[in-house]
Amino acid sequence: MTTTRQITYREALSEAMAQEMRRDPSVFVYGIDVADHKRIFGSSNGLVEEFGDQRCFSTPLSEDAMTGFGLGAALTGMRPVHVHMRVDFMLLAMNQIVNMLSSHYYGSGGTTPVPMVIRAVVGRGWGQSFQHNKTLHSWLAHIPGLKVVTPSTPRDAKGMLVSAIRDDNPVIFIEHRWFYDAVGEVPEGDGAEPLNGCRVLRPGKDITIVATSWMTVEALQAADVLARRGITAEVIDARTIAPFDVSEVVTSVQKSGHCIVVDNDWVHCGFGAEVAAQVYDHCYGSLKSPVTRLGFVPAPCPCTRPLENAFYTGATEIIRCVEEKLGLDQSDLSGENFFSYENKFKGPF
Amino acid sequence: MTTTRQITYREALSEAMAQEMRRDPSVFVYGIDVADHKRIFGSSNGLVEEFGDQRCFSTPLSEDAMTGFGLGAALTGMRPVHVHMRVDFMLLAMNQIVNMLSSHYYGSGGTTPVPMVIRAVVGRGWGQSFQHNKTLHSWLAHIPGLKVVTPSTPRDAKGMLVSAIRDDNPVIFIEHRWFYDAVGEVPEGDGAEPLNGCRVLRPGKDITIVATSWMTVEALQAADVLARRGITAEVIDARTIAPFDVSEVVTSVQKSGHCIVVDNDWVHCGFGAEVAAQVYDHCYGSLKSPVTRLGFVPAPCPCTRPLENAFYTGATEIIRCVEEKLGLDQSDLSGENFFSYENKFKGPF
Amino acid sequence: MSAQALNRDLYRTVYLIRRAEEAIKENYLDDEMKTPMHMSMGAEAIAAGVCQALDRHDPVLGTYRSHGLYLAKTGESDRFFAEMYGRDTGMAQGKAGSMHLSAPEEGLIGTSAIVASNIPVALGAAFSHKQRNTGRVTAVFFGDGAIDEGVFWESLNSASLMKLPVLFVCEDNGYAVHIPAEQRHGYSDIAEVVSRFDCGVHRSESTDAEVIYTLTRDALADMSATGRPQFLHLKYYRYLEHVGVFEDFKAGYRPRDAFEPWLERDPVKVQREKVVGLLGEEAVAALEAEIDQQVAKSLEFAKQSPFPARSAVVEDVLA
Amino acid sequence: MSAQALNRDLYRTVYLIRRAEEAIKENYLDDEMKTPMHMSMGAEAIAAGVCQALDRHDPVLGTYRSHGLYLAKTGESDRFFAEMYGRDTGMAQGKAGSMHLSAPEEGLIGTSAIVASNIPVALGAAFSHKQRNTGRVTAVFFGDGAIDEGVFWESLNSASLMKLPVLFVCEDNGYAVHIPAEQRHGYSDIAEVVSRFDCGVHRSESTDAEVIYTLTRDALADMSATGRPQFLHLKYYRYLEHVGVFEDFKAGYRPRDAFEPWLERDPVKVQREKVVGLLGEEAVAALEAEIDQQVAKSLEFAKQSPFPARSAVVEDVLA
Ligand SMILES: Cc1ncc(C[n+]2csc(CCOP(=O)(O)OP(=O)(O)O)c2C)c(N)n1
Ligand SMILES: Cc1ncc(C[n+]2csc(CCOP(=O)(O)OP(=O)(O)O)c2C)c(N)n1
Ligand SMILES: [Mg+2]
Ligand SMILES: [Mg+2]
Repeated sequence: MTTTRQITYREALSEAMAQEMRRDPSVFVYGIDVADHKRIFGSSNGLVEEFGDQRCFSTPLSEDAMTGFGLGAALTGMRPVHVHMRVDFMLLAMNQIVNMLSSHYYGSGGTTPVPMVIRAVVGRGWGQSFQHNKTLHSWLAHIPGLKVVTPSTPRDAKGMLVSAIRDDNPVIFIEHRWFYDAVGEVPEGDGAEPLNGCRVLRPGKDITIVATSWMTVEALQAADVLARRGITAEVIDARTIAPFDVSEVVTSVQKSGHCIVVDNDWVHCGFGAEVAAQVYDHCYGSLKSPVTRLGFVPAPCPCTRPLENAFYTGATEIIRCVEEKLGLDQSDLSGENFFSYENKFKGPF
Repeated sequence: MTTTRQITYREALSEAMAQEMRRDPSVFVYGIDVADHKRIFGSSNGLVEEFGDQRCFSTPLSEDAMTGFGLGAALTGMRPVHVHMRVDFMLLAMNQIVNMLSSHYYGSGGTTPVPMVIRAVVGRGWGQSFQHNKTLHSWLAHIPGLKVVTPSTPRDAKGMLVSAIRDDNPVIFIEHRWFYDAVGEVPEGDGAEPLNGCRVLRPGKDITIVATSWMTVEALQAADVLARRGITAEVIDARTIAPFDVSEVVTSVQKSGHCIVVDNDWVHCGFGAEVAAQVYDHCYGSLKSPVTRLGFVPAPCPCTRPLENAFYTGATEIIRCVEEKLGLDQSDLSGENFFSYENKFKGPF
Repeated sequence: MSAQALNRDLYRTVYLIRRAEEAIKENYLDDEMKTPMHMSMGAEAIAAGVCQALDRHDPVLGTYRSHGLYLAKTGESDRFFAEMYGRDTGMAQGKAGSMHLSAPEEGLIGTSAIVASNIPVALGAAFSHKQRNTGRVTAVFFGDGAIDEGVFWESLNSASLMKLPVLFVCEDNGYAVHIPAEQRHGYSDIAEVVSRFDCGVHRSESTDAEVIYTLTRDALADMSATGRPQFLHLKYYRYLEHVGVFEDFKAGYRPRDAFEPWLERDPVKVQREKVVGLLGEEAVAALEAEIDQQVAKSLEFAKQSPFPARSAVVEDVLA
Repeated sequence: MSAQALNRDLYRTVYLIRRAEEAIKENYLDDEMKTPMHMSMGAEAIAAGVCQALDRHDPVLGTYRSHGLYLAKTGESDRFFAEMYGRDTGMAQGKAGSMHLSAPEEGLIGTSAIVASNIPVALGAAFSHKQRNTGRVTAVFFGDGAIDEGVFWESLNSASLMKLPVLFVCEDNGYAVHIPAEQRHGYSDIAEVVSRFDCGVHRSESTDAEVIYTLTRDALADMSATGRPQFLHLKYYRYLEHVGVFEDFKAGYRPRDAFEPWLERDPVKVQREKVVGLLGEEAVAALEAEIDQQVAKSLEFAKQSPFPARSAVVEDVLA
């Protein structure tokens, strides 16, 4: 029997890396600021101490070269984990990721796989603004040859990172900064979680809410509020953006007849469109309303709080959407204490 | 009355740039190999001769810096046109395009627009393979603050390039290499075409085919074949991927009840999903079959011809799809002479 | 310009920068400036000296650490503080915040939170001015971390090749976040490397704004004589943590010892002593009082200003 | 190794490369090799000399212009030609074509059609071997165009910083497609610039494979003595057009005159003369006959081989 305990998402990440580094000497972790005293918001704590500065190290500010570096290491027997403090910085590495990593295995006639993980953190809040808030999971999912995951619980953070490190393909591992303090049950042992399929976070029968990344938290909060009115929403964490398996969503929508996709990203040409298209394809006859897509408003992310709040979607918008779909009056949400930046981080950045 | 004449897509591109450079001294054209004797497959012919090497010049192989260079010029009164011989090389410029160009206007509080055009050519055929065939229009369309167009006729090549140059926003202008020899009617004068809306290339009532870029040619060929069986397909060129206006598609699907989206790109998380989701939303009651998405097979593009042929979708697949949707027997296509690389380019690359 | 006037101007600038950042420190814990603060305390002489040497409307570009640059370039603080407070009266309606200050009408084209990303932008601005023979020089400010990035080298190469009137201003505090230059640089002396390009090189470790001013004038003279871009390698000490308003010696990545000699020659102190010598204590105190008041008023202005309307979130996405 | 054996090996390699590319020229117009051909005629001494100096299994990486590198590294031509013909028996089942040759079991990790993109990949391979103390050196071949790209500089910096056993091999033909170095480089001498990094620098304009071999040995000795990466700056003349199998002097961007002196010291001719001196005409003719036959057989093998099954298009996307 596996014992579990409550740990944070942050701890789950370090634990996954430490566990795999212990198991396999070819695993190493690197990136800008990875080995400084802050350790990427604490998510690589303990690694330098245990494994030394050859297996966990900070690099020059050279995202492009350092991604190619990982590829070269991966092609010669190592299992690199490259870390970006913000998804936005990964834009400097797009040539390596898309032109090189994604196609190397194919282009080598299946001789040389690329066992590399790229962890990238999504920023949000405290005026991070438009150069520190991108998510880009739909971009990378669009490219064959890459796996893309967006774990939303400590359990998945650990288990999917373990599996990502063991996987022989390039895996883009996208973490939302706000999850880092989240606490949850995580198995003590191996804990590997498959890199495919969604996860039903909360069962329900009246409506299906498919969410990615931080939007799972918003969806769960919305579901809580709705539950008090007797509405049960099934909340599904999409979790694996590529390769994406829609079957759990389909099962749920066939039961509920309603579907909302809440993506932690912009809507146009995003992952939400993919989910919507697939749900429509599979549930055509059983849908009682069109699939609704929610996400960021179509703008760069602004700095100032009132606009930042307007930019992001959340529990309130989800509740309103459900009410509309089910033909319910708008409930009074003034007493609700939804998630906000201040709930998570106290004081200045 | 505007006179038109038949010119090639290639000529239309040079003509648009020359016309705007004559009209406005702030326009200039630059990029790797832009001013060598091949002039980007002839698409910038005549510019050096007429405007000199300060307004049409080749640059060092520095896509990232040269994109920032364009931004700086655009912010200080110029209207740069930056050219990439392949869309794939633009991956090196993603940081500038996405972190800088797309949000500068917004981030400056609406004070400083970014009138810049980025032309990028899609490669295909003769074993170009996986580093020379990407299209990425869905990627860029996903980012607020960018306009993305994929003209498919000489008329649109000229007219949309004219408008792109005049536009105060960053416009990503994606050209398929195979169009360059295509001949069509182009107005002699100004010829500006709006950077929004689709274009109905062929009217029809039995099925709606929405196509992007080269797929418009395949769709038109499919429509020809289908017409001989009495099936009229409405072929719509999506043309403006962002901001995308679905209304013409909706009108058509409401009439036909069937919709195929043929995207010149991979399917997962692509523009096809966006079109499908929007069509479903707007035509829910009137659809007689699910929206079908066609595109590249989910793999990097292989070199060898038989696999390259398998990789791309085309008229045959479209016809089969229509037949299936309309419940028709498969027609004999053995006598058809569909488009192939050899029809376009004779001899080696 | 007389030594008096020059040094008075320089003091006005370094003092304004210092005072404004002190005001940020004093008010930041109220949690009303909801934007990440990258403070420039210790670097005042650079922004002041370089901007003084430039023509007022010469284009400049900077990073997320550009409070000093904004204030040196504009001299104003109303729109500055309003932006920090996220108000509609900020220079970008609060959309930009501390990391994206701009003042295009004064030449501050933009500042970016992506390391090195404005370096090539400077080339384009320089090209544009060169084409139109405006005689303007474009200056771009960046840290020692930025020279790790490939785009710095692409830009250095292209500016040298194209003989663009670009002034590269490397504000070298020896660290990128917490990683020292020795752990990031595969050479011992960046100025040595850069000097092998077709680019002038000038260096200083001075905290004296006048020294920086003179060095910049020399560089600009070199530029107009040779047509070559110029590279200023300027060392300084970052007083506070990478981001935030506190000291961070406890973190252990850099010793407080190293700070002391820099603090002795604090740029504001150095410049103050000089202007007191030139103009007398009284005149200096009056200037300081004037600036104190400007900052106090701006803070008040900012706090009283309204937030932008919610609808502004989707405005100005496209022009 | 005796001078005889060494020079015989070198001649085998340069002759094989030349013969294979001549076979491509002879057959390309049949339109059966449906892949863009970037020919290396004129550069044979570089691939031959450098690979000879490396250990057989040392990792190497190259560009779209890597026929020579593949043949120097593997000595085989069956899978080579089969790949050119897009056949299932090609080293990548025809998925790669001319621009993406690889032979991981022989150390040729990969070749890329994106300029400069394999340079950082070499660093990772070098790191990986350094960690495991294999003593292997990783060599990466690239053109003079690649040094325009930022990633070259990032890689040079990091390799110098991390003291990685990387051999940077710059095959400088003075052009990137049709644009000469003078129109792309903001410095007069790349070796001068690189020498300011913590990296050894060696240069040559020789077409003598033995000279390149010796230079490479020197560089490797320097590397093992100092732990520093090494940069070889090697000039050569590209005989044919950028892509394709023809000469292109008519295009006018480079004069035929410049070609003549290079042709006089053609690498195959130079090496042939030397081995004839060492081994006699007869032995050389026998070696040539052997290679001619190898190439003829490989061509036949390729043409006879089946294409991959259509289903292969979606195979090996994920491991
Ligand atoms: C491309 C990129 N990579 C990483 C970061 C994260 N980051 C922000 S500031 C910084 C350090 C920059 O150091 P330097 O250029 O020396 O400027 P300083 O902060 O010392 O003024 C880093 C790594 C970033 N903003 N952009
Ligand atoms: C990043 C990138 N930009 C542009 C190109 C188009 N391109 C292909 S080869 C080449 C020239 C490269 O010159 P060089 O490195 O000197 O190699 P050579 O062809 O001379 O061997 C260019 C610009 C490319 N393949 N990749
Ligand atoms: Mg620094
Ligand atoms: Mg070259």
